[in-house]
Amino acid sequence: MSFEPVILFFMLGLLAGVVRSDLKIPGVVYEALSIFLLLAIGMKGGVELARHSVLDLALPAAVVVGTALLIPLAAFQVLRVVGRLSRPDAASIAAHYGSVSVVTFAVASSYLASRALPADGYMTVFLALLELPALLVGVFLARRGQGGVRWKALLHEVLAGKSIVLLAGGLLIGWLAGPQGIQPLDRVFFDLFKGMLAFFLLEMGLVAAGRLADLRRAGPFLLVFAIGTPICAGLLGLLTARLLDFSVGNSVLLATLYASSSYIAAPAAMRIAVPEANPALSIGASLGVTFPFNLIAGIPLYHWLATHLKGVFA
Amino acid sequence: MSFEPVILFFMLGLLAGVVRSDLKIPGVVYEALSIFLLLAIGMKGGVELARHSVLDLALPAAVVVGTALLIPLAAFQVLRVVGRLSRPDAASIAAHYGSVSVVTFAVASSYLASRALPADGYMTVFLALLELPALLVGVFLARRGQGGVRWKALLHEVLAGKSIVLLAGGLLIGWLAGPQGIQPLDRVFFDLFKGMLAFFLLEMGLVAAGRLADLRRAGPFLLVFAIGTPICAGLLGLLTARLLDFSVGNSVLLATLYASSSYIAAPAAMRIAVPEANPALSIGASLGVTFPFNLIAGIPLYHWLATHLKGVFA
Amino acid sequence: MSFEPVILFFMLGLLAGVVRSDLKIPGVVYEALSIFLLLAIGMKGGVELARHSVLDLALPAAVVVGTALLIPLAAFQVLRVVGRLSRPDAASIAAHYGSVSVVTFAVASSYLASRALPADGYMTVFLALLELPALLVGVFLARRGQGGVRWKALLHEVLAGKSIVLLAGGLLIGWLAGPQGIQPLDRVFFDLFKGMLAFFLLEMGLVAAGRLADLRRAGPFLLVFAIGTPICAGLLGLLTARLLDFSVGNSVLLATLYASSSYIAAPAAMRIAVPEANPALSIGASLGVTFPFNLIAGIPLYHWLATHLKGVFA
Amino acid sequence: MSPAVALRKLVTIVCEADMESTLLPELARVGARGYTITEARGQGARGVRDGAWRASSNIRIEVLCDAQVAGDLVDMLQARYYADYGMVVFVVDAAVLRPAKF
Amino acid sequence: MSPAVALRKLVTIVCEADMESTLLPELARVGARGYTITEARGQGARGVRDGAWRASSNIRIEVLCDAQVAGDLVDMLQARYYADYGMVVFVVDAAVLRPAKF
Amino acid sequence: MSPAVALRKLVTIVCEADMESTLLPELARVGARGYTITEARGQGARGVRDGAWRASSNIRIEVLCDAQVAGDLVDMLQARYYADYGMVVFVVDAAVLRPAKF
Ligand SMILES: Nc1ncnc2c1ncn2[C@@H]1O[C@H](COP(=O)(O)O)[C@@H](O)[C@H]1O
Ligand SMILES: Nc1ncnc2c1ncn2[C@@H]1O[C@H](COP(=O)(O)O)[C@@H](O)[C@H]1O
Ligand SMILES: Nc1ncnc2c1ncn2[C@@H]1O[C@H](COP(=O)(O)O)[C@@H](O)[C@H]1O
Ligand code: NA
Ligand code: NA
Ligand code: NA
Repeated sequence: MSFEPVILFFMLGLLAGVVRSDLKIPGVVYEALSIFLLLAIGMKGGVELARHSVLDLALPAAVVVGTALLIPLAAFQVLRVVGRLSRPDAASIAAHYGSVSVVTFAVASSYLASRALPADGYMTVFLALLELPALLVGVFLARRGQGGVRWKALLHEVLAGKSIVLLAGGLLIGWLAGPQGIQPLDRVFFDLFKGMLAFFLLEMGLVAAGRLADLRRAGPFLLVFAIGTPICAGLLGLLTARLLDFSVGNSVLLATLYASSSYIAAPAAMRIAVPEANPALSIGASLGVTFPFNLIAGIPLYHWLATHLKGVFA
Repeated sequence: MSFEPVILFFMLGLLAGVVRSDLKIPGVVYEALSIFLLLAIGMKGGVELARHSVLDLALPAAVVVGTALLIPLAAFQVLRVVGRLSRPDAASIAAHYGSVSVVTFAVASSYLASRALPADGYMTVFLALLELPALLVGVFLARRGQGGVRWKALLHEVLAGKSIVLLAGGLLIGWLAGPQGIQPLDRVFFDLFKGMLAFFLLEMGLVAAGRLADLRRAGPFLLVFAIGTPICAGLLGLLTARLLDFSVGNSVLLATLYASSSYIAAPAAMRIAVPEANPALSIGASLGVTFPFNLIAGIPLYHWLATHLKGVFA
Repeated sequence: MSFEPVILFFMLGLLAGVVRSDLKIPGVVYEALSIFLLLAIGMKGGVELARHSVLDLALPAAVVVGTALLIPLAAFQVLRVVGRLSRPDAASIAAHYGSVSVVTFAVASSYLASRALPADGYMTVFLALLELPALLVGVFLARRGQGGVRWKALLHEVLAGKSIVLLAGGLLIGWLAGPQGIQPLDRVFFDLFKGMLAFFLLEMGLVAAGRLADLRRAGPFLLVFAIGTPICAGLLGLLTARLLDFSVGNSVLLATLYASSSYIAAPAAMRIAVPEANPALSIGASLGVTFPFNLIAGIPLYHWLATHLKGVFA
Repeated sequence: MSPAVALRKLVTIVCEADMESTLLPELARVGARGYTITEARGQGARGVRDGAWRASSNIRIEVLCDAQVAGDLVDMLQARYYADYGMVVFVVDAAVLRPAKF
Repeated sequence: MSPAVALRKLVTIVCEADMESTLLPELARVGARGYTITEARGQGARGVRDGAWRASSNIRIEVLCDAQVAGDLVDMLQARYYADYGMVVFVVDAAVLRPAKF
Repeated sequence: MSPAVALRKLVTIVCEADMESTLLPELARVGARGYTITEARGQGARGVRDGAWRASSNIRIEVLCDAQVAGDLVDMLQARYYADYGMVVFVVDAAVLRPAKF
């Protein structure tokens, strides 16, 4: 298997964390890099979007958002019934897995690019659309029959949250400016993208190393959950892609979106809306297991499945 | 009207601020970007300067600095007589408008570049020269007849301030190293310039959004002042450019310099030298109104005027 | 003598520090830049290493590490006997001079590149190997006959320290990914290298300016030591290079490594392992004198000597 | 010291950085007229919070106020946030200038 | 606690970041032998200072000193800076080691 | 204030940033159950530490603990670190909630 070199940075960070290196990437750099990545991904999508009719996307978008909602609902049941977790913990974890990871999406895009597999820029639109709904479902599941949710505050928290603002803002800028208008910015937003992603992954490795301890305390169920869920969600993504007659590249991206779990928007939103949930569990599973799993094994797996399912269905 | 795409980033920042997004660009990133922009602008100017005789610039420089001093003097009268502001407030605001904005200059340069309108690199020298004098005038106006100004400390504050050190240092490095010497640095200082400017404008938008509230409290006079002053100052810049027989590109840049108001060097210098002045007024007007006005409407206006005045005078 | 333009940034920083400019580069930017430089240097070396057999380097590596150990041993004697410094101070300074400076190495590489003098990428391996041993020697000299050294903690401190982790990690990533794999990252790690180095040198200038005061208090002996030691160590490096039949480019790099003194790994390690040593002395000498000396005069000198010694020996 | 000095309470709250937007309106609600925030990291019963990313960063909020507001503030934090969040609160007596301000 | 402990004053100043270069020499002038600074943001009578850029950032200066210096320091700040700058000052009793140092 | 409040000690240590990895295990050894760290710079007997790079940065460590641990902590710092490192330590009385925590 040929390795995506950016993944090596994640492993270096993980290793540095595990051997307790004094290597520390300042939190401010983490913030700056995440702003860069969100904006750049948005802009790339926006530029591509300019080549399509937005209306053509409405139906696929509805289908994608609809089927993706099955993920948090199913995850919640499994966490409650099999995992015997408390309602808030199950709801919070379900929200993380229903939502999406921008960096996992970026690694999948770069995986496709280095294999010369074409994918459409408008996939970023799904990325932006899939972030929010699962968070609302999570809060609903946590609070069912209790009332007391400040939905307005929650909606504001997420819709005005930095990931939506930057992704949607980038989409809009890319779309308004078009390929020619964006071109003078290409040197920063496109040429530097992969190197910046490498840095961010180094940092994610350091952070993930710290989360592993949390998870160890949580027991084996969550570990199995954190690997089983992306595989099942990835399959759901592939089926949805099949339904929408997506290309192989687009299918891999959609599967990755479904399979990925959030660790930027979800932790902050859940901390505020479902404070009784223990963040060590949701972040430990999402960042400590599912994120590395998707990077290293998941994406190649969804690729393999996408190629072979194509045959099966055809 | 075709849009400078970098301005879209300013608008995104403004919007994020207005909807109270949790998007925050760390203050450290602001510092780092402003260092980058100042150095890069200086270096670009220095490289170009190497192509001219410095002596040829002495006379135009004297004329430019001289006529530009009319701006803080006239602004002070208006603020005192029409606006009925206190002496320190009027003096501090006048100093802001007499001084210049590096980022507005950068946006004007990029506006010209994307319209293939040539302008000379040595215009950066005027940028560096115009920053200081208005600040001295402002302090003089605030303290007239009172004494007690620590002029030495003030001069040191401004001359050893980061914007002069980086602009002048960049000019010198560019001039000493020349185009060949600088070439290995081009990838960072020139290729990345526009993308970095976009980021900085995103941040300025967030900051400006916060200033709008300050201004609302200040009443309508200051609002009118903050739009009228750049127009009048821009016209003065165009007349000066005409006097010096500048090209259209250079004229637009000079008008932009005259019209722009400082928000890096001036706030810090006024806070120390004229502490009784309320910074909410000067920064609110300068950053909340004049800066966006110049970006969105001012620069195209000076361009239009420069083209037509050319005809009138010729 | 034609100037390396990056050195101008160091001088600008030094000047800004000396005139007490308010220019301050946030500590976080220092951290981020040093992470970038260490990783990039490691990766560049690793990519080149892929072209050689690692085994071929074993013998030269042993010779280089062995002769380089003479530097801290000799320096310690001079500091004790001639300088009459306390045992901990002498040991700590000896450790700084026995270890190496990554940035000095980077400037020497860029000096060679701009003169089109070829040097081998695997020289980075020596850079990584030379950092640690002198630190161990320093601690041994400080503690001889005393016991009480927590060697395990010290070894961990250095081996898991950020400079070794990033240099060795970068080497490994470059080696594993190879030129093709690294290519999408070139835009960040290679193209931006020199510009980032320029920024870092600006910052080092500011920091070095602060160290000059420390040194002034320390008296003339340390000043002479801080210039004499790199010259002698550089000569030792040239002799070793001769022994190993290195090319002129490689000889200059090896001389620079021997002549350079550490100010990233050594200060932190000595502070923990030899706390009685006064860091103002070691850092003042290393960063306030030896670092600028090598940048401005040392590297050209080693180049001149390498060219002429070649003739003498041949 | 000058006659304008009076005793007030300094309430310091160390808590998760993500709580900022939730807590600040609460401070105003119990009558605090200002606050000062510094970025922090630390360790406590809920493990290490090393500041590597927002989700593991703390903030340190200081509020100068009179004894009444301090009491209400502490009670409010106790009632609404102590159970669910990593948080430490302590109160110190402080002499302040311009006591009417707090 | 060890016999080398004695009571001193801890003066904390929260003020605009741009005042740093002005205030530090003043501290030395009234006899302070040292200080500690942390970056801060906050809210008070002059509105929100969110730290997004230098002009809206605060610093938090701590000075350990004897009661005499503390009194002089507070009086100096009151006389020269309180009117024109956003600033909060408070004083706490602190037990210190090596009291001769302060 | 609520009945759950009790008096504890707040020990604040300002020291070189490079000491962090050495000091934190020591805190635990004398019985501290937590700590809070903020980045700092400053000036003292050993000159200016301006935070421009790690070697000239300080950290500010706060430990809430009972009087016994506070005493042990101060004695330990005095015995093992005061001679060789730039360091300032001070102790303040603080009212805390959930006193059993400290
Ligand atoms: N004993 C303590 N002294 C100082 N700070 C503490 C202490 N315990 C906890 N903290 C701070 O409060 C945060 C939350 O504490 P906890 O809820 O105990 O995990 C920690 O991350 C520390 O920053
Ligand atoms: N009641 C308070 N408690 C804590 N900090 C305050 C308080 N009031 C003001 N501050 C701090 O002091 C700064 C200046 O205050 P002011 O002059 O009231 O605007 C604010 O930005 C806050 O950081
Ligand atoms: N009098 C003081 N008040 C507040 N902080 C101090 C004082 N003296 C020293 N410090 C802090 O402690 C650090 C080390 O002090 P020193 O060992 O005296 O150089 C300084 O860098 C300051 O941050
Ligand atoms: Na998902
Ligand atoms: Na102007
Ligand atoms: Na050396």
